[in-house]
Amino acid sequence: MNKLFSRGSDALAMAAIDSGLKFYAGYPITPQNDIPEFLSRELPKVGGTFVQAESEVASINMLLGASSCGFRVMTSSSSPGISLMQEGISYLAGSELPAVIVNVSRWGPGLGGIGASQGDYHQATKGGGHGDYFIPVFAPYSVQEMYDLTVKAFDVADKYRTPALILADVMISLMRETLIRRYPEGIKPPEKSWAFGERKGERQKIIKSLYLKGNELEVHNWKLHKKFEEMKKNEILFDKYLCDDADIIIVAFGMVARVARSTIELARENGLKLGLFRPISLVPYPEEELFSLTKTCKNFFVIEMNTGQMLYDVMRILGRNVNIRFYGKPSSYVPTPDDLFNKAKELFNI
Amino acid sequence: MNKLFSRGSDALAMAAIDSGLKFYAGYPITPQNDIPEFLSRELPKVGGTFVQAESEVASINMLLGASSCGFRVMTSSSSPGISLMQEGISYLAGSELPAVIVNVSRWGPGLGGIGASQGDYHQATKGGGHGDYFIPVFAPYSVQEMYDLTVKAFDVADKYRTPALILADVMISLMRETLIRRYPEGIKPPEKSWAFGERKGERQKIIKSLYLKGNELEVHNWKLHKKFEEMKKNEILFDKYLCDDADIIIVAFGMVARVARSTIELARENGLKLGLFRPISLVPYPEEELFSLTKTCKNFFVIEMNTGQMLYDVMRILGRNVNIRFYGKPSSYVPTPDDLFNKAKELFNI
Amino acid sequence: MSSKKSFYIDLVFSGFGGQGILIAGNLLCYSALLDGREVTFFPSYGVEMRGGAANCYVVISDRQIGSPIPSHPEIGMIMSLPALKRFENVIRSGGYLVINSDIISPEEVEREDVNKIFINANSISKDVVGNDRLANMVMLGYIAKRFSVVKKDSLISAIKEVVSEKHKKMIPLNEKAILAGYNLKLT
Amino acid sequence: MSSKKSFYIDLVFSGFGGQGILIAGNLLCYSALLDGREVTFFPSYGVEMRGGAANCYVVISDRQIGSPIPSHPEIGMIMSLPALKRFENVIRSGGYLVINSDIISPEEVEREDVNKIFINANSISKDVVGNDRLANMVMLGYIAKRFSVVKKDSLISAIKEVVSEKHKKMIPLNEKAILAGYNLKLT
Amino acid sequence: MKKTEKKLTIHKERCKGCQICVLYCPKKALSIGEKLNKLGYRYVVLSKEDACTACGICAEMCPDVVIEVWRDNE
Amino acid sequence: MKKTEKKLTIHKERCKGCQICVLYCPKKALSIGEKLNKLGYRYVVLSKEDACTACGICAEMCPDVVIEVWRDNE
Amino acid sequence: MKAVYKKPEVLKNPCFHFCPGCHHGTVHKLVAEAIDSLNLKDSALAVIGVGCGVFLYDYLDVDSLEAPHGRGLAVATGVKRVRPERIVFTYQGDGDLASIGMAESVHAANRGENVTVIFVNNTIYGMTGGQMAPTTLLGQVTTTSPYGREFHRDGYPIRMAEMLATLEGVALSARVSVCTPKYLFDAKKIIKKAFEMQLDNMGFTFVEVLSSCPTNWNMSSMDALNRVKEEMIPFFPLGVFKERKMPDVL
Amino acid sequence: MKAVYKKPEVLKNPCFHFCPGCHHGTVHKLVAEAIDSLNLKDSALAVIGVGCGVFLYDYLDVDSLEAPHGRGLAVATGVKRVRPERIVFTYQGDGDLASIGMAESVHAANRGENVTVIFVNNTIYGMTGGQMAPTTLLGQVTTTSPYGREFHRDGYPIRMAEMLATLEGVALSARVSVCTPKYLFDAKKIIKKAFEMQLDNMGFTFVEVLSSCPTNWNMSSMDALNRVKEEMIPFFPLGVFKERKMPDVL
Ligand SMILES: Cc1ncc(C[n+]2csc(CCOP(=O)(O)OP(=O)(O)O)c2C)c(N)n1
Ligand SMILES: Cc1ncc(C[n+]2csc(CCOP(=O)(O)OP(=O)(O)O)c2C)c(N)n1
Ligand code: SF4
Ligand code: SF4
Ligand code: SF4
Ligand code: SF4
Repeated sequence: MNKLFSRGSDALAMAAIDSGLKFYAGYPITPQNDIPEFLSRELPKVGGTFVQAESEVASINMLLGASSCGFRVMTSSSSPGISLMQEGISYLAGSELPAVIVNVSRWGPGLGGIGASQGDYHQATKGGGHGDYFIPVFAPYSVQEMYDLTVKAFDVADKYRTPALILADVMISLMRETLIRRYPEGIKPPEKSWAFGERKGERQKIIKSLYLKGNELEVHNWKLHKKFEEMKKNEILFDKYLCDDADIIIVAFGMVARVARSTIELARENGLKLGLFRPISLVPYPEEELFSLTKTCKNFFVIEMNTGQMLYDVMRILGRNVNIRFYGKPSSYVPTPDDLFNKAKELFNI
Repeated sequence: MNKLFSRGSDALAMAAIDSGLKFYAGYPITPQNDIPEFLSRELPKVGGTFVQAESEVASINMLLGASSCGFRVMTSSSSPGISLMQEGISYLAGSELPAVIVNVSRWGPGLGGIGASQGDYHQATKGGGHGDYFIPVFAPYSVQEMYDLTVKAFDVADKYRTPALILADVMISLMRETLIRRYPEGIKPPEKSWAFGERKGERQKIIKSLYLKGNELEVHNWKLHKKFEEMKKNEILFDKYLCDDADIIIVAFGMVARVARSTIELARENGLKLGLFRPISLVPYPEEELFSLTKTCKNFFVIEMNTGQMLYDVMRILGRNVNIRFYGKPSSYVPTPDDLFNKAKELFNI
Repeated sequence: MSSKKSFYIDLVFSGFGGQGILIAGNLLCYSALLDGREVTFFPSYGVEMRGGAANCYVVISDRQIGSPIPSHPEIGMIMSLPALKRFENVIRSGGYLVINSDIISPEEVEREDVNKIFINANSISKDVVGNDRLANMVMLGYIAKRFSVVKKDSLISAIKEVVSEKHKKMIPLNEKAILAGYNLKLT
Repeated sequence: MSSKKSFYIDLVFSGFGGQGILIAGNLLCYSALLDGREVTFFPSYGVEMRGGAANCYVVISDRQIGSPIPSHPEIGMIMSLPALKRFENVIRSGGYLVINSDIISPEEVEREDVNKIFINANSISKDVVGNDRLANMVMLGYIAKRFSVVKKDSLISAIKEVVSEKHKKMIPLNEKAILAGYNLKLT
Repeated sequence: MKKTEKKLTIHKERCKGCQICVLYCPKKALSIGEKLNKLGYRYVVLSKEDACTACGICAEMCPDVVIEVWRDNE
Repeated sequence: MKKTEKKLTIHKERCKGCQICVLYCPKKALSIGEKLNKLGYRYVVLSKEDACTACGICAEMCPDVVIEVWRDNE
Repeated sequence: MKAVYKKPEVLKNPCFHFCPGCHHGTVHKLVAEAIDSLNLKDSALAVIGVGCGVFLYDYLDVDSLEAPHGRGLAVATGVKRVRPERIVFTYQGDGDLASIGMAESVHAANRGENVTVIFVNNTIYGMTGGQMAPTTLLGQVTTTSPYGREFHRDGYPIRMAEMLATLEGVALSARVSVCTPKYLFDAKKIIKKAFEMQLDNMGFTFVEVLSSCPTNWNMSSMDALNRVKEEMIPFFPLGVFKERKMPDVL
Repeated sequence: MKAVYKKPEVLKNPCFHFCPGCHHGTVHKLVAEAIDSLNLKDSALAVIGVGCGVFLYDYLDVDSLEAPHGRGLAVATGVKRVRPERIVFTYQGDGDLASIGMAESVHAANRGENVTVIFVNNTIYGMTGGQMAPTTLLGQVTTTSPYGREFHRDGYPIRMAEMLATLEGVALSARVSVCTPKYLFDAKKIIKKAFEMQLDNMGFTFVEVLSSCPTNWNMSSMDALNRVKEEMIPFFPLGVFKERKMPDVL
């Protein structure tokens, strides 16, 4: 067992290398520069290629090229850079090309700030790019998950031939804590017979997203949609903490969920039964799992570092028969356990 | 009264000119080329500037420059081009700069096809760009609305200092029908004291979206959010058709809503009481107006030319106590009234 | 056309560029507008620029019109072989293919479940105006009458809306060609 | 530190680059890991590259740690005037500012509701290792002891984790400096 | 000396009547005919068969690969 | 001939001690002092006041607009 | 009988969708011939830009990847870096390569990516219906320069082959035409050379082909051919602007 | 007493956040001096790129607009087209102007937009912590070229002033340095000339300033100064590469 005291960004980069990353392209942007810096140093050592692209637009398109050849590819950026990649992400989805995209998100809109934020939830989960598609999105909340979910993202990307997104934040990326570097046994990149390899007289391969004839694009769109339905069946990840007897269940992801755990302990010490539901896969969202909590609990407390985005999904899933409260903090200071405890008391009148 | 038999794209371009458009920048893309072609011809005649930019990225940033000087500005594109503008749109929102952006949307993802589609609903309404912001979105369903909603978009953009989006499709853009060209009286561009004009010894003006100090970005984000709350109060547009006694209410926007009207007539001739709820402003969404229909009707039929996007909003708004059915057609062939009628019968078992 | 059942008709016009396809479609629209109806016109577009093809859809109704691109229009005015190949299978079953038989020979048409009407429109045009350039108007005139699409007067008055300023003097010739089609008796 | 109430302590380290700020922070982390605790380390970052500044946050607890950037840490190890200016108002009320008084004169500190501890760390470093370069270790040693952050043994054993291969021979000096701080008695 | 055998294959259904071959045929052996092909174009014909030397220039210049040229001159 | 009056204003709190002025002073009149300013930098001082001719080169070269130079030579 | 000219092998389907007289067909042929003659059918990999050439894979029997509009050279970079054994070429129009794709084009050239670019310059946006391109000549009327291109408003026609030739990474930069037999034979040679140089790992090879677009120029094929000769070549001179004789080693 | 050197008027606040010895401060000063001497305080309008210069508005008392990273020249185009009476300049780093902004830069230059560009070339990404820039010299170690820039992998350092000089729309393209008094005085003149040419509607004026970034070069200010002289100038020669004497009329 390889136990390290590691930075989140390094954990992610190590996971990429352990997953067999062959090609990375990216463009510098705070606060994710540790990832390319790590990979520019380490990737060549394992026979991979690191390219500093001229822009995020170029990065994502270089990925499209390298992915079409059947290799595992990754890029990383932060919010404005991810916006610039939206056309390319849509092309990857349309061309059914796997790729891992990392958003160490910062604070928008515009140039905004470099603090932690969850302002990109909508963009990440509801298609920042044009067209009818969803891509899987994973939100780590610890250095360990930076590793584990990156492995997962590569796996899911290949399995469904889709780009996959890691939605991280600056805290998890720059912080250090303990990490067990363990590439799970049994996970293997699949054969990619669709990819460009050596041709050797085989039939011509064409990789494209243009579908003009008849209703072939309709068929293609439904095919993409089916993948999403499949993912809903197989790739949902979530975490529940003391929900069984909870009077109020906090719903939060990423960094905020981490703080919320402490809040729950604090609250229970004070006789208040809080619980936590944390979606780890934001797409596909653990809808059934969240809804099933309404059997035992009628109070839900959504907390985000934005003005309310995942809230939309929670409202959709839970419906109007339960009591949903929201606390939003579009700020680089992650709220403290006390903050959340006090807010809970205030919003639920206790 | 100026009654014309006009193309949708021309109606939109005329509205822009009547609204005092000063600067247009855009990059060619099917199926919206009629707009820049019209404006390259007509805008110079009224003292405006037409620039064919080198890309959509450049277009949206040229708008940022021209808008900062207090003038009315517009760009138009289609889906992939709109994806490329997402960073710029986020900057416009963050810098509080008004602009009108037209998406004559096509069929994605990727290069996709050039047929009509509603696959960009998520992107348009849930922030394709990074960060925590909403921009107003209007969805015309006739040539007349191409004119009227463009006027509206300029007005709202200025009023709230925000980019505003017209989400059109190729049908409405290329088709011709009657148009009354009437710039509404009383609508006047506001004074823009915040904009760069002649300086004449005044205090330095700074237009930016970078906020680094203390919690100023948090304050800024809430300010943007308040605008959105204000828009919810003042700028909601929708259309109801025979909802009062309806057993099933169709919820649809744009072209589909247009077909649905015929479906409703057809259905009523056949003794089936259908009604139509059509959001015209997709952001802000007519939430209360839609929800209030649940008082008299328990069956809702969401129809979109995609695999289900507005559906998310409708589910969120209506909750779990009513019966919601969905028919999606990610296809360039707009469904016919018969199609929809038959689907309604099938999905609601009648 | 009963007063109860509403009026609705949808057409597609197709041929080569230069044959006046879009002009014919537009003229029909303006005429129907004069009749006080709702009208939509939709020109074709495609990713490829083909020197050749030109098509448009016209829908006329006395109610608000849904899609301006009917999936299966009732009537097709067909002026070239590629046009036939493209739209033959699009016309609704029981609908009509009105075909310029000076360009397309009847045996090219494969479909059985539509009505086929052949008009030697080039020849007729030559006869009445001296050249074959107004074959489109001949065909249009015929269609207008045969399917009671628009009133004759409207058709004639609308000509000036679609003929550009500098071709003004062509108006009488257009009128002639249209009437030739209008008055055409086919067996 | 009672067995009921869980252990939690948060610190910020701040000074100029070159003063070993991040090394001190890291060393504390590795020590705490040896103690079997949960630890987070968060280095500062900013839009501007300043030649000067270096800071980091350390949180140590026996439970899973929430935010690695405490809004108001309890203890600040302050090694420069800009560091004081930046973090003086950040320390929680009732918390501690541990200040290198060889660099910052006591009158610079304005806040009243925090405890101020001044250590002439440069001088002490000079005394025990012959130069002032290990002032950071002196301060760290003091903090470790004074607030019962980590065990002495852990602190000493962890040195090798943060001293790079080629500076191996510096380990004993670091140890000396740490112990000097650890054993410091302040009135 | 045996006469050179030659052959011009014109895939007339592909011809778009652009006349580029006609223009560059050094012997002016090609011309555009009267009949339309399936694409609706008047297509090229070898109107002066004897003049043709099978030089291949028409084929080289044709954008639509309409013409193939063969020669047997041992 | 009256002696030229001159004055060097050193805004020491802005000085970052980069030594560019020291390097380019043609008279080597400037040097970096021992004391730290509020920013934590050792700042520049006019160590040879007499040598200074108020040529202004130090001021021109300083990236941080630390130095202003005045002269009165009527 | 021996073929004086026959359909190139790799040209699986020559029923081009191009307009009559459009040079895209000619360029497709020349690329096919080069692939045939160097026996690259299995190794060639086309990265296809968005423009009238977007259906290249329907005609050429080579592995093909569709790039987003303008991003051909970023995509090609990704391909070539992980499959250096494949002979990678992009096929791009002037809107694609020189307008929206300018950054990707210049940077791939500057990096000296070992790929070949077939750049079809027809001074207009063909596929989208005749808008102004970065290469549109001054005074030229297009659908978005209805009063003619005017340099104060629209800038100058850009000479890509010359500009790229200034970059170190470029091994070959040339401009050719296919409007006369002589030019066509020159073009054939240069295109082949570009591929050969890629085989020799020489770096970035760039061939600009002046082409006609009769449809969007509103001209007959004959007039269009003439325009290439009379108007385009004087502004876009033919020639080899840079040719590196040695592989790129310092 | 008369000032031999005093703080430029328009420089409202010279407490720069820049690192010790960073030339951004010097360039800010020179721009301020040009604005003072031409009396442009009211008319100047700064379009500021994203890089260490992003806070220019905190120092210069001129109307200021923040552009997204790399898009300064698209933004400036929008401004100048609707406010031709304002004297518009961009302030951009090498990452901003020459990497991500390449397309916008080349096209604005090619259009001959009547704006002035102050291009700070320090062969590195300063603000983001020392990554490789398009201008990074071969062999230079950066955080993303840890083994030194290698042309096969990373391409060549790009010479923007020379490349842009090849474009018709460019009225002035020059490279200056501020690393010695002589160079600094030359730089001062050229920057002023660029603004003067804009006042005369001459078109696109471009001044590349070689600058040091001691922090990310991991050097003392003195060594950094030397590096500019010894390593940068030999690769990026100083001089005026293009100067149009007449306004842009054909
Ligand atoms: C992002 C994006 N913007 C615009 C388009 C529309 N578009 C398709 S092809 C094309 C340009 C065609 O011109 P060119 O590249 O010169 O090629 P040609 O058709 O003339 O051969 C454009 C602008 C697109 N597909 N994607
Ligand atoms: C779209 C986008 N990508 C990346 C960044 C991050 N970023 C900020 S400044 C910068 C480059 C800084 O280098 P340079 O332009 O050379 O200026 P310098 O700081 O060296 O003066 C980058 C990559 C960003 N803000 N936006
Ligand atoms: S060049 Fe080809 S397409 Fe053109 S006329 Fe000749 S054979 Fe036909
Ligand atoms: S040049 Fe300026 S900042 Fe540098 S040492 Fe001299 S006065 Fe100080
Ligand atoms: S539009 Fe122009 S470039 Fe496109 S196929 Fe037709 S002639 Fe060729
Ligand atoms: S990082 Fe470099 S460019 Fe930025 S302020 Fe410091 S020295 Fe200057």
